[in-house]
Amino acid sequence: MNYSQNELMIAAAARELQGARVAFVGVGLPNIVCNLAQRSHSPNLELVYEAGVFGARPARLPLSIGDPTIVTGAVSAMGMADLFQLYLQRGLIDVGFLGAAQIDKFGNINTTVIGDYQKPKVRLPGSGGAAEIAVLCEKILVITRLNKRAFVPRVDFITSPGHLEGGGARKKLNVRGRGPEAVITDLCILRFAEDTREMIVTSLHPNVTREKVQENIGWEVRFAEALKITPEPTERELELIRDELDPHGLYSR
Amino acid sequence: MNYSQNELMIAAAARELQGARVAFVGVGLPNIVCNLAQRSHSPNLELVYEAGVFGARPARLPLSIGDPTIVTGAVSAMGMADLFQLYLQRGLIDVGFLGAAQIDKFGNINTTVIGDYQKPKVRLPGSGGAAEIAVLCEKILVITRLNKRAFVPRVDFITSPGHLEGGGARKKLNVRGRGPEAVITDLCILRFAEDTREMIVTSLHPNVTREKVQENIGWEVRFAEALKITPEPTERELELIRDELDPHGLYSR
Amino acid sequence: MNKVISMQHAIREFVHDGDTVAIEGFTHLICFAAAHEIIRQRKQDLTLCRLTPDMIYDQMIAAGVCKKLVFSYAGNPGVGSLQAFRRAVEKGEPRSIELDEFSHFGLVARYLAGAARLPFYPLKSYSGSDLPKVNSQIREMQSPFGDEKIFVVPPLNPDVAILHAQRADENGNTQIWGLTGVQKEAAFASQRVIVVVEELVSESVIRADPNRTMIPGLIVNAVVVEPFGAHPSYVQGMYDRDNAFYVEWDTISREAATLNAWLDEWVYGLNSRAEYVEKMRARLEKLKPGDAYAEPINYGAYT
Amino acid sequence: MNKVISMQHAIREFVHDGDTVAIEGFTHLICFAAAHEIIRQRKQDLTLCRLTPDMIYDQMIAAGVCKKLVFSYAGNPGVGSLQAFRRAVEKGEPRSIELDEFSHFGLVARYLAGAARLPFYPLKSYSGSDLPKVNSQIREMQSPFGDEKIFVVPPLNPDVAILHAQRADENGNTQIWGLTGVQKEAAFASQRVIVVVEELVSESVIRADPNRTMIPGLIVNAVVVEPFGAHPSYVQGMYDRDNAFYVEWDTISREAATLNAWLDEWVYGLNSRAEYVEKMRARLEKLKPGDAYAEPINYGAYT
Repeated sequence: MNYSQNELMIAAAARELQGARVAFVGVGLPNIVCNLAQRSHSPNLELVYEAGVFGARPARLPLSIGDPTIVTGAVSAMGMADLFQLYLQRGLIDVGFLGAAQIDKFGNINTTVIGDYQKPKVRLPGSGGAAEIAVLCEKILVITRLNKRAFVPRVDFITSPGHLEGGGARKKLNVRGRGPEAVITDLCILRFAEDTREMIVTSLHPNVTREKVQENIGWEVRFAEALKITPEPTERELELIRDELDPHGLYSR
Repeated sequence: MNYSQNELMIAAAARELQGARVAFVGVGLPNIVCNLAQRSHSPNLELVYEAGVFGARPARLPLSIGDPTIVTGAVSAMGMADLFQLYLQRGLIDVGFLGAAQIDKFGNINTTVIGDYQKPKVRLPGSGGAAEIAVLCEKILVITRLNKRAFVPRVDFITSPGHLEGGGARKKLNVRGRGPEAVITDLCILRFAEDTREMIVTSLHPNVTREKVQENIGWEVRFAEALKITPEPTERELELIRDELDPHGLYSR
Repeated sequence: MNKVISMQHAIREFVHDGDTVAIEGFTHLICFAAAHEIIRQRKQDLTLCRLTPDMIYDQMIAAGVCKKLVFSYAGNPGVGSLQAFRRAVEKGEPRSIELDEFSHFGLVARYLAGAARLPFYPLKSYSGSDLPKVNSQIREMQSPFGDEKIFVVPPLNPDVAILHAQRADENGNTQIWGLTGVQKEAAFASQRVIVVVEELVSESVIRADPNRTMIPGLIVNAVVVEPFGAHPSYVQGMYDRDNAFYVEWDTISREAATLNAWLDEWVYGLNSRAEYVEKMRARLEKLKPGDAYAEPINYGAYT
Repeated sequence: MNKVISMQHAIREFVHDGDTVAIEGFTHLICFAAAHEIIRQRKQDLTLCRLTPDMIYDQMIAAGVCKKLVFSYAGNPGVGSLQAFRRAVEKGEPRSIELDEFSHFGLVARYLAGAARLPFYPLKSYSGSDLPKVNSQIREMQSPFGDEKIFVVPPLNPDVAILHAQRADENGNTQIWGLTGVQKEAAFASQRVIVVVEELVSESVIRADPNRTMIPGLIVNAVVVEPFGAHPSYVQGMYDRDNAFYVEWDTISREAATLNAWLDEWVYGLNSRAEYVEKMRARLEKLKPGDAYAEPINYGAYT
């Protein structure tokens, strides 16, 4: 079956949610990923939206993270003070799913500025809930397309901390969250080395070479010894993406 | 018309609420007083109950401060966190109406213990919301029967601060509330001297002598120069007390 | 996941000797059914938390299950004193109990901190009061912004909260209306949660009104269905407060002997809440209110 | 007290040049009707507060009414960047604006402190983030209990909050369902409150469901009735988000010239929201959702 690199990325990212109980759903790609997981292998996955919803069962792909379809039929709709304090800070969220404008080799994420904060070259949207999601969810998954502008040796601004300078740096923060566990891109999947906490490529998507991956990363990246090939999306996953979740192909073409 | 001393006390206390916009209603006598005010001269008086109600319109005299009749037909029912933070601490309450087991010459109130805190002679119920009502309502009214056990030179324990040691002592607390303004009893009404903040008798109930008042107060009390006679309860007030608010005479006989 | 079990089972499994237990509900939704089962199972050395110990903890103190009380108002609301509480504090009968005393706002703030996993919570109370002098957990601090001083209290995180409500689904998604007190905060603050409901409903009833959900099944360990489980307190829209009983309690509890006789008849002498309801039937029937329905609202179908 | 007045009147009387203004609503209930009237009245030097400046503040920034922005996420949700915001920050066009930047939780906490009149609010965020380095209002402090460190933010107390809702009575008692965002906190935090509703209802509708009331008339200065006043955002149960418009905005706002032309046609060129609704009629009709009613609940009559 034919599929796009984006469709593969989305399906691979959704599979990372297997076994998770409660996911904090970010804007954009994470939104389609979490909804795909709930509609395929993880029907009991509870979706939390920072807009103030727990246990959403969206009847359509939510057009934004505050779409009315996430409210109708949800278990609970509440103010944002309760969502952030009683769910996120209380420690009820297993997985936070984030996007990234810039990410560095230790998984630190920048969604604030390119260039200097006071005189930015590009002003990005900012944190939203990402700064707190990054430290309060038990683990973090990141989904973003692989390219040299995004994958930089060091981010211009740490909006959401990953493993900071690597090694034991994050442990010293003394926060609940263990930080980023995987980065799912359109070319490969990267995870973090146990000791250095540096990103390493652990799985190449079908027909993607090491060279192609290296070309799109801003530092000399390491590859896992047991490098895998990412499984292709199933027919069911593609059907769900194409027929239900993204019929106009906004995210997946 | 005949009336009891308690009926007079209740009617006199209710009149103190004229002009008030929002009253915080305490348990017991304050409850009947505030409901009488709303049903007679102050139909727009908004009643706040610490149980979590704003704008109550009780269909019967609430049997407790958490009676279901204060919820049905109210403007807003909420959790106690909102009540204490967004209404009381926010500074929306004009008048707090408190009872007292012990009260001293500066209006400090004790509802905690008679005797030593660690080895009390009598263990009283404690603060409830009184400690915060005492500092967060713009002013405080107190209703309690006059007797020597209650009106003591110095309370055994300050649950709810009045004017502390008198003079400018309370100002130093730097709180919103100006403290007790009047104490309505079954024999007289007492207010606080501008300078010393000591309680003085400003109004005697009909047929009550100065001697009778002094007999029931535990210190040598002062009487205002322009000592008044408390107006009698009106027929309408007595009807409301007897027919609607306290048909069994629990509070008013 | 179906979490519906009997009260006997829920108390046996989730309430242990020495636990810190919060049976909350401010006047409204006080779960006497759970208290009676705890007494029947003769639990030991419990630290009991409630804003208002009320008649429910008076009974538990009299039965000797309480070691320590965390509270803010220990009266019989609208009636007078709690006699068993006073005997325990003034005379150490049937055993002495420790007191951990706050004001309502202070204890609400402790639950807020506990629920949000904050190390403290700030509030404007206690100025000029003697309470901070007798409780070192009420502290004053300076604001990190400006020179304002403010009081703070530490979090309260019970081992188990037992919360009564109008309705829940079998997963424990729970809806409450009327006075919601600190039900939500106590639930989120606690390690384990038992929800006791008047009515078990299907998940679709809950999902039809998500703004009404106060406790998600996510944090609930057990759901117990116990109609009239809050008597003699009340459940908004379902039954009234049995005020006469609160008045009678003043007489029953004046002496340890009459109180114990009452416990023998109404707690130890029965096996379950169902038996209590059966025995109390005629009285309970009289507590049903008239109807006062909320206007239905539309969430809209977005497909 | 009848507080119902026109939007023109409300903005003239309660929004002043130099004010700190919060038009809140998270995705849901964003009051474009008020923003357009503020633009039409050419208010000056406003400090605008919102978690998500969204298209509404993008329009106000383009119109030059904004001096400073207090915010936490300045994107076009689900679409991309806010172009007018970027031009102001990157190039100072049409004027430079100051930024006061937080995360969502941080700004929610500021509203919480503001609403409760607390001098600060503690939260567990910002560890490892660079945000505290560029904003001195995000501070770290030590807990007065134990050695835990925690971040704190100061209160936010706007001069005026403008909050959209499904319904209110003429006194301003306001009910909201669906995403309630920070509507309640922003209202209580502010000195003045304008409530804008889809529907004016009688007081008895409000009193029939007191748990649904989020903003009491007690703190409301004006009630404005403005159906479709939140378009192109949405109102739960009443109309859907006009997502196509959010996508179109990306094109409209790419250049100052096209954006200004849009403002000329849809804001300056109209006298009121009613004219906007009339002009947009065909498009608005398509946004009506299907029905999904909540189950009615009984509060009980206690007489």
